[in-house]
Order: sequence, then structure tokens, then C-alpha cells
Amino acid sequence: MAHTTADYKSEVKITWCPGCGDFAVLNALYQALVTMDLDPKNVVVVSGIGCSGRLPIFVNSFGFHGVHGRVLPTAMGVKIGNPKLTVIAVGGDGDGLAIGGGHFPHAARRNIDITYIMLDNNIYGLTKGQASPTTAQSFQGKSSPYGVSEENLNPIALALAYDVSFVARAYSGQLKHLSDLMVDAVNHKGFSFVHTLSPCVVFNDTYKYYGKKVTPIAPYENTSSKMRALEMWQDKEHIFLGTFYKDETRQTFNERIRDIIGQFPRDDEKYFRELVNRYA
Amino acid sequence: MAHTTADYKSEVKITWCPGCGDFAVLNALYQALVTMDLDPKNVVVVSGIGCSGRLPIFVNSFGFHGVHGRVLPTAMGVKIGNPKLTVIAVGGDGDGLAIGGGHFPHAARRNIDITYIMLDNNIYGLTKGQASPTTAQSFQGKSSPYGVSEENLNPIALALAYDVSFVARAYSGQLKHLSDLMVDAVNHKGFSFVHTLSPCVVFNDTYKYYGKKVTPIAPYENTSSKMRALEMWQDKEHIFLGTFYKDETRQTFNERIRDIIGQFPRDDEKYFRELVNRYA
Amino acid sequence: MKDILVRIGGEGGEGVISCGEMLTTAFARSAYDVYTFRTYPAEIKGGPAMFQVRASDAPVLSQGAAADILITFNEEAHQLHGNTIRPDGLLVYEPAHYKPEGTFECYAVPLDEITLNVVKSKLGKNVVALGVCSRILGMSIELLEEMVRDRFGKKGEMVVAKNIEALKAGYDYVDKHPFKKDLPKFAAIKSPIKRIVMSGNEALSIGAISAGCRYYGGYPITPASDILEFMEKDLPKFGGAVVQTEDEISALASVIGASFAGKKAMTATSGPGLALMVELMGLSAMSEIPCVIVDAMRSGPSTGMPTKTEQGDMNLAVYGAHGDAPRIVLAPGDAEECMYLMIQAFNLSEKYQCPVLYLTDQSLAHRTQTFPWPDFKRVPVVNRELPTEKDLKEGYVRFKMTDSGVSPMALPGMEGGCYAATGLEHTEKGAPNFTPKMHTQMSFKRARKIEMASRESGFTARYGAKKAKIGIIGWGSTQGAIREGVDMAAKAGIPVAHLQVKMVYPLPEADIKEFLSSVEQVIVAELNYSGQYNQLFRSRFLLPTIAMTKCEGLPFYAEEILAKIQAVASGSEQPVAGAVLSR
Amino acid sequence: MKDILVRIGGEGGEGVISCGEMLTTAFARSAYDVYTFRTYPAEIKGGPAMFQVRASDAPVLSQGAAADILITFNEEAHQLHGNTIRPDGLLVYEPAHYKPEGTFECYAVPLDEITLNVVKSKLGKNVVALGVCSRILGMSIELLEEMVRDRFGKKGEMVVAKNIEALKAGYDYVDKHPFKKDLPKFAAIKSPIKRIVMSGNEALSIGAISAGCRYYGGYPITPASDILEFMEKDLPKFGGAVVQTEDEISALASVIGASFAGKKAMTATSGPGLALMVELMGLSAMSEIPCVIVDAMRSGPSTGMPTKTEQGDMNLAVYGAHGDAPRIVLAPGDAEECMYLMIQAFNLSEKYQCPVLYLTDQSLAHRTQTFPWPDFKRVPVVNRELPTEKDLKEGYVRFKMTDSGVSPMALPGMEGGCYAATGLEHTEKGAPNFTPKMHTQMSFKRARKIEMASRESGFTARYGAKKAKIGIIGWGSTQGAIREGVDMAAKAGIPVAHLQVKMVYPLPEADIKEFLSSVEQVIVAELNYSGQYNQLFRSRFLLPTIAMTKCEGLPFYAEEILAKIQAVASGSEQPVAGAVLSR
Ligand SMILES: Cc1ncc(C[n+]2csc(CCOP(=O)(O)OP(=O)(O)O)c2C)c(N)n1
Ligand SMILES: Cc1ncc(C[n+]2csc(CCOP(=O)(O)OP(=O)(O)O)c2C)c(N)n1
Ligand code: SF4
Ligand code: SF4
Ligand SMILES: [Mg+2]
Ligand SMILES: [Mg+2]
Repeated sequence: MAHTTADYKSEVKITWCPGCGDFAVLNALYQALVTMDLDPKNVVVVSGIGCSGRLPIFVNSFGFHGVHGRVLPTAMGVKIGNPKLTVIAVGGDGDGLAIGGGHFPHAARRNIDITYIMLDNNIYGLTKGQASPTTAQSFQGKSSPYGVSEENLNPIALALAYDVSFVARAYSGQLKHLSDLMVDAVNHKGFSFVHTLSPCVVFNDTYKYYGKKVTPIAPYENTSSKMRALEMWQDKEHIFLGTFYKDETRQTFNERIRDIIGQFPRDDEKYFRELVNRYA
Repeated sequence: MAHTTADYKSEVKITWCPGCGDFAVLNALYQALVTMDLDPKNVVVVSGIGCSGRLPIFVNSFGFHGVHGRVLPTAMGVKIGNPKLTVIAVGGDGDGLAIGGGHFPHAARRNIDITYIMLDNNIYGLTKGQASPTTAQSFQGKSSPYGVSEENLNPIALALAYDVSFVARAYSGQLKHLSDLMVDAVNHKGFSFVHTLSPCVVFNDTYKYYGKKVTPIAPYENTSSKMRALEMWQDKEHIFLGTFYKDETRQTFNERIRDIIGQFPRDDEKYFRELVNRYA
Repeated sequence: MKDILVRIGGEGGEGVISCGEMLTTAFARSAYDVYTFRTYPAEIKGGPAMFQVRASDAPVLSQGAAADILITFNEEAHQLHGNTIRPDGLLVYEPAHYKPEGTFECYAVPLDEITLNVVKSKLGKNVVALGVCSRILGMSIELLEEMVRDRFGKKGEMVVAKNIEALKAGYDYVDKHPFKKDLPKFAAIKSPIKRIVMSGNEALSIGAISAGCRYYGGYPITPASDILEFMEKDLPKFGGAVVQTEDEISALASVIGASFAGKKAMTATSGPGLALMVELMGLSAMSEIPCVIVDAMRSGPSTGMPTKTEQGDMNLAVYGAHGDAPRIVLAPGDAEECMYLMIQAFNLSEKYQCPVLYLTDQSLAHRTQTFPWPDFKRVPVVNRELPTEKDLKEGYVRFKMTDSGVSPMALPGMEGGCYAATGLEHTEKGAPNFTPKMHTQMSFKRARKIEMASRESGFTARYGAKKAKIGIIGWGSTQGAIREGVDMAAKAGIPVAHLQVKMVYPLPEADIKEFLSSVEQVIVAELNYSGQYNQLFRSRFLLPTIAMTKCEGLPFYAEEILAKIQAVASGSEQPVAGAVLSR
Repeated sequence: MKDILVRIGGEGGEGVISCGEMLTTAFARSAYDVYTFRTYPAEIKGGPAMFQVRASDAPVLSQGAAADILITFNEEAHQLHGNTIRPDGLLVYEPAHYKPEGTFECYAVPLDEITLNVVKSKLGKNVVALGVCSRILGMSIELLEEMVRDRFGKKGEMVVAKNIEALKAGYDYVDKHPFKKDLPKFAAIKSPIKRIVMSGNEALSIGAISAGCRYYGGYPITPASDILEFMEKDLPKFGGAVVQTEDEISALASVIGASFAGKKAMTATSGPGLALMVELMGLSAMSEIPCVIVDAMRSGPSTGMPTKTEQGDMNLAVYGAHGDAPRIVLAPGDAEECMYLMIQAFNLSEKYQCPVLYLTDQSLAHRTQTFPWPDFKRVPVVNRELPTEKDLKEGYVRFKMTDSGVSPMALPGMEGGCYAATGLEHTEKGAPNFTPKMHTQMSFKRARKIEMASRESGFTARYGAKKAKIGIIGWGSTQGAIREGVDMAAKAGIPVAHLQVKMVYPLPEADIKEFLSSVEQVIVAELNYSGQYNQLFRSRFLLPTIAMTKCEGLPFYAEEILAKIQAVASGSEQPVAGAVLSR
């Protein structure tokens, strides 16, 4: 019997603020899981710390709400620990681009077969409103009374430079598209990144701004062209939604590990003997 | 009286292996300091840990041989601590792209007015030969007996995605060019990055490989075109040497700080009174 | 003596906190002392909010326990806090919502209705409640009006007028509907002391600025984020720079960098961030570069309970290093101490060229307390020793062996001062050196400085009896609750001596030994599970102590201290002994 | 009893190390026990190299001090090590380089010349030296030839032949030029025990694999890098995966992730890396996910002396956490223990679902020692408790309160087992919960598990006298030197009891108390500046101890232990007392 969204809802009360973009992401995820009809017991949602980081707690599947910024290496460990699992990493813009920014390129290098959904609200939500690496310089908030001193990062640009094999962007304001993209990302063979614009209605409500700026990537765009993807990133007029780039020809990390292990037909006793004999 | 290279040489015996690419970088730096005629006492060379990280110890200036991977935030602290200093950050590919990879985008966002020379030898030298984030996948070494499982990163691509305001590449095999580029980088207003190919002759001798592959960036190239720089990165045939991209129109971090502070004419007593009065 | 506890409960967003804060300021401006406490809901926004203020004409030492007055904005608040009213207390409730019962007096105030009638919106409810409160407490309406003006002035005359109307409506309601209970009145009294009300975080930030801190690097984390925000806003006024870094590692790296360049610099964080700073604390110790690290502790381990208090990071602060990396660990006891001890933190860091950790906790960080208008000259500022002209001319030796272990530190820009700081073991000149002799000597040098610091005076405070059977030792934010518990015990006929230790590490041995020689049994009280300071203490003094620990995310209540003292006095609580040797 | 120490010195790159290693294997194959030691130059490549091997027909307990034979490849080696030859020792020197003098016998061997003549290149010098050595020691040429074949076989017959020629040339030279000194001969003896020679790092890697470790995540760092390299090469043969991560934080994060998914997983690092793992150690403790962390300690603080030994990370291992994050800390005493205790490390981690730290140090990590062919069945493998069918069907409760504190752990893929692990405080079901009651209960649960672990037996080892005035306690790599020192003291007429503690934390109380009741004074010996274990010990047992510390980057010498024992026996060293209370 196919699963329904109810199967993926956990018993824990959701603590997000009314209107938070993260609700849409959670609902899109429920919907995507229904679409893929995945058994909750074979799904692990891994996160860091933040409002967005609470997401796994609200999903009835296995979940791992780890520490701030370490969602990608933790998720990698889970996926290597049991390659049969569907592993979905979620986390905020602070979690993934500030404290955890160092792990992103390496997940990409490994092409580890997990999906990374970044819930980008252009703010530190859980700590109540400090500027994040994607906050606009003009933003005057608690930690930026005179505006933000740093220019903001573009997560799509980073993903392209890191050679992530599936690079896409979605928006909490377009739940169906977000959910479909999640399905594509999870089905992608390799590391997939869904940059998700998910406004924080309390500390940096960008719904209006994004509502005006977002533009779907035209269906005729060639998602296998890196140069075209780079051009789209350089476009300062539009905030494109959809799949920027996709490459399924590359080996995944688990395949790579499988190949190395595969060179050695199972025979523990023999290998122990050989191992010890090296020292005799 | 103008300085000579002797003024910049420290008393400490150099511990690098004969033939190491880092000698060229050190000599190029001595030369660059002579060219700019900088007073040793106003120069701070900051580093992380690695063979390359030892560099400041061999320079007669102020130096800071910090911990592994933290050269950029340390150097930023020095530059903010005393904006009059010339701050040069140096470190390895492991130091800057593995453990310290998370700091690079943020130094770029701040456009902090320091120069970052990455001594890329495509290996972990000091720990004796493990693969680094820039090691080719085909490399079979101590930590990669079956080849490297990860694809390698391209530091120029990262710098461009991070919007570093001066992006260049040099090579230990071309000392004069390296030294000239260092001068350009130090003179650049803002954060400058010199990706320096500096082979490790013991664990991954790439002199021959690079000798064949390096190609100067044509003098007619427009260094203010990001798209052109992105194209050059995408070029898999050549390893370009020279300045990929340069933007001096952006405010530096120290300027930004100066502007904020500048809003408040010095009057400590008044501000203390106001401060405390808030709580009365 | 007047001593009252007002607790206000409602839904987050209804203005419970701002009502409480204004009431607090009103007390302070009337020259009473206050001590506030609040809880944080699990929800990011909304959820049940609680704010309480205890006020007295004598110093207030702790948050207090049972409420004299409980003001509920809704029924949930009554469900959550109804059992915390004194049996003879006063409950202010909203008759439209529910009908309470109890031994206490139930005083109906239709807050919603009054608000709707006067302000024509739900938004002024907290100001109406403030009016009700202040009238109940016998405060003058003029004082309250002034406060409303101060608070809303920026928003324009319209807003001020509306709020004053709301305030008066609450005030008038009480006038027209008298309650029965006989409560002390808190009319303004004359006092030579101008009081300010500050949280621990605010006080220490001001202390840091006055100590000369001119660089702050930090990463947001509850409950330390407001230090970052304070500095972002105010440090530039003093010519200082602030960077919100990409993580805690870079925060401390930048602090050490700035300090190397000659600036006094600090960071602030909480447990998870401190955990990430361990490697760099070692660098500061090894390269002898001063830095100050504030840890506003919260419940751990791991992410734990971010909005709850705990003193669980002492071990990490004292022992958090690979290798022996001596440092100094301080812990202020109340908001005022947060300010002055912070100056000492910078002084010690500069004097001994080492990391100084500064342990507060969520309760101290966020509670507000009254104290007198600060006198910054009380603690003279100390700066690091710089090399003399002669030192620089005659071949500068950065890590010169001296009796105190302290060597003059050259700053970039000083002619003749060039050296390279390093985390490697090094010679006196700073060159890497791995010989047994050098490592032993330099380890001694680093430890020596901390030994010198242990001899600094003024880092303990005694309270209670001069000599007593029972002694109680505490550190940090528990100061007030312990003092109050000791006072209670004295009243109950049990004299107790109390030692508050402000320098957690190294141990201020002379003071502690003197204290020990004046008592027969020692209780070591602290807010963590394992009794971390107790372990440190026992290890040095080899005495069987009685550990008093609490691991609930809450501060001590004075009553708990009293109960423990009584248990020890009656012999029902015994010290934990060690082992015995043969013979 | 035969007991010999051969020290070889030369320039890095001349084959000093490989010569020593082959000699070591030759001893082991001849059924002698060996214990090696080497130093690392400051230079990345080149610089002075030293390798020594001590061999005996009885167990070898420490590296030894004075050399019976010193083989110098060049004059610098003599300058560096000349003063470490016994007065009656044998110095092998290169007459082309220098002419030594001393009470010892100076035996000229023109290594360079022989090598040039035979191998026609400088490269075979180390094999010539090996021939010289083996002849001096009375080993059979056949054994040596076999070894050369084993070592160079992969490089082809030509290379083997050349090396055998070199070997023989050295051997023959000694035959033709007899030396005078009377040395024990090390001809192969018959032994029922097949010996292997392994370093601590190698032994613990094999132990981990046999414990069932199937995921390794690590970042290179001296002196732990070779564990990573070992695993990269060999773990795949057992179906395991290895990742060289981008840093230590991600190493431990990935280990915890893999363990959550059901794999036994580990990482290895040294001090600076351990410092970065502190936050995640707390996560492992809080979310009760097993993991094993090896710390091959080196001299600190900070970058310190990366190639030198120290036991300076104990504090960080035991106390490195914000909040109370109980864990287990083990420390093996020699190479063989590295192997078996590693199985216990995994067992305890699985059994108690907590982090287990495993402390070795540079000297133990890199020295090689002989021990019998391993019997992996000696330590049965323990796996974590999984929920039963019933547990899963009846509404799975991840953190169920139990007497032992341990709750069955569901793995992803298990029907009915869904839960979310979190670093937040949580209910039994795992849902975030910040109530005082839950935090107290869960803190108790986590601590309870470690208390249970402290009652596990077999984590101490006694040596020496059963009852004695003097007791000496040590932990980790110092085991052998202490035992040898105790033996020496016994010979000198001072009986001493020794307790080696393999479980550093929690304290194996029963065993320690029993030991304490058998001695009158206690020395606590360790290789760090502040006496870290001594503090931990004193804190629990409240006994005035005599700390024996050394902070030189070098292991203890048995002679130093003896000297300390003598000082204590003579009364010239007194225990450090605590404080006194009134009364
Ligand atoms: C090591 C560490 N540092 C800081 C924090 C405090 N903290 C919690 S969430 C967060 C950032 C939240 O921003 P983001 O990652 O964008 O998530 P959001 O709440 O916006 O969804 C921070 C700084 C922490 N938990 N751990
Ligand atoms: C926290 C920490 N982890 C690991 C190390 C060990 N380590 C020292 S240098 C180094 C990497 C060296 O590679 P790279 O940065 O490329 O510098 P190189 O030696 O090649 O110049 C490592 C892993 C360390 N010193 N500190
Ligand atoms: S604070 Fe912002 S991001 Fe967090 S739950 Fe509320 S709206 Fe969402
Ligand atoms: S190991 Fe490599 S990088 Fe290091 S000094 Fe030698 S040649 Fe240079
Ligand atoms: Mg965010
Ligand atoms: Mg390198």
C-alpha cells in the first residue's frame, strides 16, 4: 500500500513561527516522500542546528539532528554506514555556509549520493536575527546595526565551482515545484544540492522580494552546460528557479568504495593471516 | 637606504628538502619585499601549519605561525588590529582547502586587504605524503593506495565563485613572474589571492607536469571580466599563469570599519555616560 | 524590610517581557533593588512567556521562589505558574478567560476589555497590566508616565499618548476596584545611590570596553549573542572594530591575531562554541598572546538546553587543552561583578600574556540586577609589558626567561622587535626547538605565570560567619542564592561561613586555606551534574567535601541552600571520603 | 640473561632506519624479544636519524639507556650519541670520517669503502652495516639473507642479489677483523612462541579490525597518520570503508554518522585534532551513539613538538566537553596491549553506547615490540544491544530508562524503530525536552553507564611486590619503564608494588582501593608537566601522592623510575599534602 503524507509526520509539535518558509519545505518533503513512496524506515533526514535544523524532528523516519555546521559529514557517515538508505541532509544558510562552509566542497568532490537541501532564509533564525552569509549588505539587524559589513555569498555559484553534480534552486513560495525538485534531487545519482529560498517571516521577511525576483529556468536550457549555468549565476536581474546543472556520468562515492572493496573477495581469516604475517 | 634581500632573511635554518618548490616562493617573497621596499617591522607574514607554513619563520619581519587551517582569520585579526601593517598570509593546499577551506569565502566577502599566497604542492607535505584536495585522482600514495577517491578542487574556481577581488596564479618554476605577481597582489586594494604551484619534490613531484602545462595569460585578456575568467577556469587544456580577475572598485574591510567608527567622533567619556544611562 | 516578588505570565508576543522590564526600571528609579528572572519558550516565537521581578529596599540576592503577586495574561499562565503563588498572595486574572480558586486572593482585572476600550487594539495589554501593577505596588503614576515616554518616545507622540492612556486605564481600574491584601508600598525613596539595572551580558560588555577592549570577534550563540550585538552597536563608538566571524574558531583566531598586533581583544560564546576554541586556546597559551574568552554557559552536553542555565563548562575551561596549556579562569557572581571582574580579566590576560576564560551562565547573562552607577576607576587598567628601547636595541628576546615567567612582548611596527610567534615549542628568541631542556624550561615558564596569578589577591569574597562548623564554597552566578541561604540558616540558628571564589583557576590558595581553617565541614555548591569544581577542589586540598549539585537548567533557590545546610547540620548528609593506605 | 642495546646513527636517507628495522626483525625471528626506539629530525627530509633496538631472551620492558653497541654512519652521529655508549661498550665507526676516543672499544669499519667496492654505489651502506651488526651479534647469515629476500623480493632478483652481496661483505669484514669485546651471541633459539614485531599504531589498527570496525574516518596528523594509512590499505579487505576527511571535525562527524547507521566506526588523531573533536564527543555522549577515538599523543600544548612523546592530553580526554558528557578513556601499556585493549575499546563503546577515547602516545605509536602471534579470541567481541521485535512493535523507546542506563538502539532500516537522534536534551522517546526532571534523569542515565563501566574488571595490572611501603601508579605507555624500574628497585632491596591503570576514566575503584590498601605511599608517574592523572586520582581518593612527572618529549628511563623510588624510600621526596580544616 502506498504511503500518505500522514505516514511521514512525527508526533512532535512543530515549533516554527506561523508563516515560516520552513513549513513549505517540510510539506514539500512529505509530498516528495509520498511521490517516491519511500518507506520511512529507509529514510534518514540529517540536519545541523538552526530553525531549519529542527526539520528531522518533525519527520517520521530516522533522523539525526546533529551539531551546528556538520550536517554534510554526518550525512556522509550515515550513507557510507548503510548505502541502502536514502539520506537527505537539511540545514540553514548559516549552518551550511558559515560554520559548515568548509564541508560543502568536499561533499561535492566525493559526489556522495545524498541530497542537500539548504533552507536559505538569509538570516540566523534560531539565534534571533543576526546576518548570515547570504544576508544583503543593506540589512540593518541586531548584529548589523550599521548594515552588514560583508558582501553576501551566492550558494549556486559555490555549488558550481565545487562541481556539485546536481545544482538546483527552489522557493518556499512554490511548493509544488519545490517538491518536484526534491524528487529529482533524491533520484539523482550523486550529490544533489537544492538551494531553497525559505524566508524567515520574523527576522528577514523576503517573501515580497523573492516573489518579484524569482523566474523559472526556461525548459529549453541545457542543464549539462556548465558555462550556461555560470552565466545564469552571473545574471544579477533574475533569481532563477529550477535545475542549473546536472551530471549523472560521474561515479558516486559509494560506487567508488564498492569498487575498492570489490577487489578483495571476502575472506577475513586469510586477510588477518596475511596482515599479521607482515610483522613476523 | 633601500632594503636588500638580506634584510628579510631570518637566522633560523631552513628545514625544507633540497629542491622543494617553497624555496622559490620564499625567494620570490624576499625579492618582492625588496621591490616594494617595505620595512620588515611593518610586515607580518602569517601562516598555518605545513611545510609551507614554516615560511614566516624564515623571514625577518613579524611573523605568526599559527595553527592548521586558520591562517585567514588570524591574518584578518592582525590587519584589523593594526591596519597600517602589510599582512601576507601563506599556507598549503591542505591548510587552505581542507581544514581551513571554510574561511576562504569569508575573507573574500570581507575583501580584507591582505594577500593570500597558497603554496599548492598537491599533497600534504609535512605529514609525509597524503593526498590533498588538489591531488589528482590517479595519485596512488600512502593514504590513497587505490588512488584518490575524491575529485580535486580548483582553487581558482573557488576564488572566482567567492568573488575574491584579485585572483592570480603563479608557479615556483617562474620565480620572476611569481615575485612580480606578489608585488601586484600586495599592492592590490582588497583581498588578493595568488595560487602558487609549488611542487613537493619528495612526495608528488609535479615539476615536469606543470612545466608542460603552464601557459601565461595573454596580455590582451580583460582582467575585469568575470565571465572570461570563468572560461579560463573551465579550460582543461591549459594551466594559466597570471592575473585572472581584478576589481579595485570594492571597499576593503578596513575602509568599512573606518567608516563605521568614523560616524562617532572620539569622546569616550560621553559614550560611557550614554551607555550607562541606557540602564538607569 | 520590603521584599516582593511579582511574576507575570502570558503568551510570547503579548508583551509580558516588556511589561516586566518597565516595572523593573520603575523599581530601580524608585531606588529599590531588583533581581529579575525569565524563562524562554521552546517555540522560536510565541509560546508561554514568564518574567518575574523581585524588589526590595535591601539588596536582593536571588530570584526568589514563591510569588507575592502573580499576574496572568491568560489561563495557560495560571496553569503553569498558579502553584507558585504564596498561599497568602495575590493573583491578578482575566475574568473573561477563567475563574481561578485558591487560598490566595483572586483579583479580577479585565485586561483585554480595558485594553480594547482604551487602546482600541490588543496591543497595549502589557501597558495596561503595568498600570495595574504599579498601582497595586503604590508607585506614582508620574514615574510610570516618564518611563513610558522614555520607552516609546522614539515612536512619536501618538504612540506615547496611547500608551499613557493605557497605563492610566490600568491604574484607574485598581483605584476603582480595591483589593484586600495588605501589600508593602513601593513609593519612590530618596537614595544617594543612583541605581542602574543591567544584565550580566550588558555589564560585562561595558566592563570590557572600559578595560580597553578594542576588537571583538564572535559568532552568535544563545545566551551570548547579545554580547556580540552590544559590541556591534557600541564598540565602534570607542574606536573599536567588531567582526561577526564565520564560526567560533575564526572568532578566536581573529582575536589572537588582533592581540598579536597590539589590540586588547575578546570573544564570547557558549559551550558548543568554547568546545571549538580549544585548539586556539592552546595557541594563545603557547605563543603567550593575551586573549579574553567569555563563556556564557548553558545546559549541556552537546546542544543540550540552549535557553537553560548550568555551570557545566568549568572542566572544559580549566582543562580544555591538549598538553599543558595554563590559563586563568574567572567567574563573576552577579551583574555588578560581571562589569568589574571583566576589567580584571583583561588585566590578568595582559599581565600574564595568557588566555583568560570568563565563566558566566544563562541565568547571570540574562537576569537583570540593580547596582550603583559604575565607577570605572575602581579597577585600574593594566596593559601588557612592552620591551624597552634597550631590549629592542640589544637583540630582542621575545620569550626571555624571567622570575615571573612574563617576558616583554614586542608589537608589529616596533623597530628591532621582529619575531615569529609560533605554536611550536621554541627558544627564548622564538625559534622552533624540540630539545628536552627547552621544553621543560618553557613548560615551567608558562606554568609559572599561572602560579603567580594564583597569588593575586581579591579573587575571593567571604560572607556569613567568620568561624563556623559549616562552610560553603561556591563560584560564579550562585553567589546570591548561597548568600541568601546562609542568611536564612543564620536566622534558623545555624551559623555558616561562605566563600565565593571568583578565580576558579588557578586556585587562590591562600584565601581558601584561610577559609578552610575557619570551618569544620565544607559544602561545595554548583550547578552541574558531576560537581566539577568540587573535583578540582578536592584534588588540591584532599578534603572530604559534601558536593551540592543541581542539574535542572535552573539556578539555585536560597531555600535549597538552606535545606542542604540543615541536612549537613543534622548529620544526615556526610562528606564523601577518599581511600585509605595501608598502615 | 642476554640483554643488548644497539643504537645506529647517521644522516636521514642513508638507511639508518631500514637497517635498524631489519636487525629488529632478525632478532624476533631468532626468538628474542625486542623493543625499538627512534628519533625524528626537524628536517622534513634528511637531518640526523637515530634508530635503536634493545633485544633480550627475557621480555624487554623499555627502550634502555646506554648503548652496548653504537654504530655511527658519520661523525655527526658520534657527536650526537657518543656519550650514550656504555663505558665498556663497542663503537663502530667509519675511519674515513673521524677517529674517536673513549673508554669503550673503537672498532673501525670502512662502511663507505666496502659499500663502494661491492655495490658500486653509496646506496647499500645500510645493508653492509646490517651485515656487520649481525656478525657482531652472532646471527646466522642464512637468517639475514632470508630477510633481505623478504624485504627486496618485490624489486627483483638483481636487487636482491646486490643486497645479499652487501650483507655478506659486512659480515665477512667482521670475520676478518675481529673485535675484542666479549658480547652475548644472538644465535636463533627454539621457541614455541611465534613472535611478531609491531608498532603500537599497527597493533591497534589490527585490533580495531578484529573488533569489527568497518568504517574509519580520519585526517592526517603526526603521529597518528599511519593508522589512517594502514586502514586505507587494509580495511577494504575486510569490507570496510575509509575516508580521509577534510578535517578532524568531519572525521568524527562521519564516524558518528556511520555508527548511527549501524557500523562500528573509529577515528584516530593527535592532540590538535582531538581539540577539534570536543564538540562532537559531546554529541556522541548525548545521543548515545558509540564511537572510538584514538589519540596518539604528542608534546603540546598547541603544535608543540609533533614528533615527540607526551601524555599531556589526559585532561582533554577525560574533561573535554561542555556540560557533563561522560565517556570512557583507555590507555594501553605496550604494543601487544594496543591490540587487545582496542577490542575492549570497541566493546565498551558498543556496550555503553558512549565515546571511548584511546590514549597512546608518540613513543608507543611508533616504537616496535615483539609479542606472540595474536589470538583474537582472547577478547570476545561485544555488539551493541538492539531492540527486540517486541520493543519495536510496542512503540519503540530509544532512550528507555533502565537499571544500567543502557537502552536498546534501533538502526535505520528497522521496522518500527524510527526516531531522531539529537544533541538536545530529550525524553525517553528522543523528543526535545527541557524540563528540570528530564534533564536530571537523563544526566543520571548518561552518568550511570559510566559508573557501570568503572565496575568492569580487568582494566588494571599489578606488578612487583604484593605488599610494600612504596606503591607506584602509572598509565599508558610508561608501563614497561616502570616495571623495569620496579625490578631494579627490588634488586636494590626496595620492594615496590606497581599498578598500571588501563582504564584511565572512570577510575576502576575496586582495584585501585585494593592496591592502595597494600602500600603506604603512592607515587603517580606520568609524562606531562602538571601531573594530570595525579590530580584526577587525588580528587577521588584524597591521598597525598608523590607526583613523578617528566616533560621532555621523551619516555621514562627505567633508571629515572629507580631514582625516584630511591628518593622516596630515603625520605628525601615527600608527598604533597592538602589543606586542613579547623578542629
Ligand atoms: C557551535 C555552535 N555555534 C553556534 C551555535 C548557535 N546557533 C544555533 S543555530 C545558529 C545559526 C542559525 O542560522 P541558520 O543556520 O541559517 O539556520 P536558521 O535558524 O536560519 O534556519 C547558530 C549560530 C550552535 N548551536 N553551535
Ligand atoms: C588540527 C591539525 N590537524 C592536523 C595537523 C597535521 N598536519 C600538519 S601539516 C598538515 C597538512 C600539510 O599539508 P599542506 O597544508 O598542503 O601543507 P604542505 O606541508 O604541503 O606545505 C597536517 C594535516 C595539524 N598540525 N593540526
Ligand atoms: S525565526 Fe524565522 S526561520 Fe525561525 S521559525 Fe521563525 S520565521 Fe522560521
Ligand atoms: S616534503 Fe615536499 S613540500 Fe615539504 S619540504 Fe620536502 S619537498 Fe617541500
Ligand atoms: Mg538561516
Ligand atoms: Mg600541500
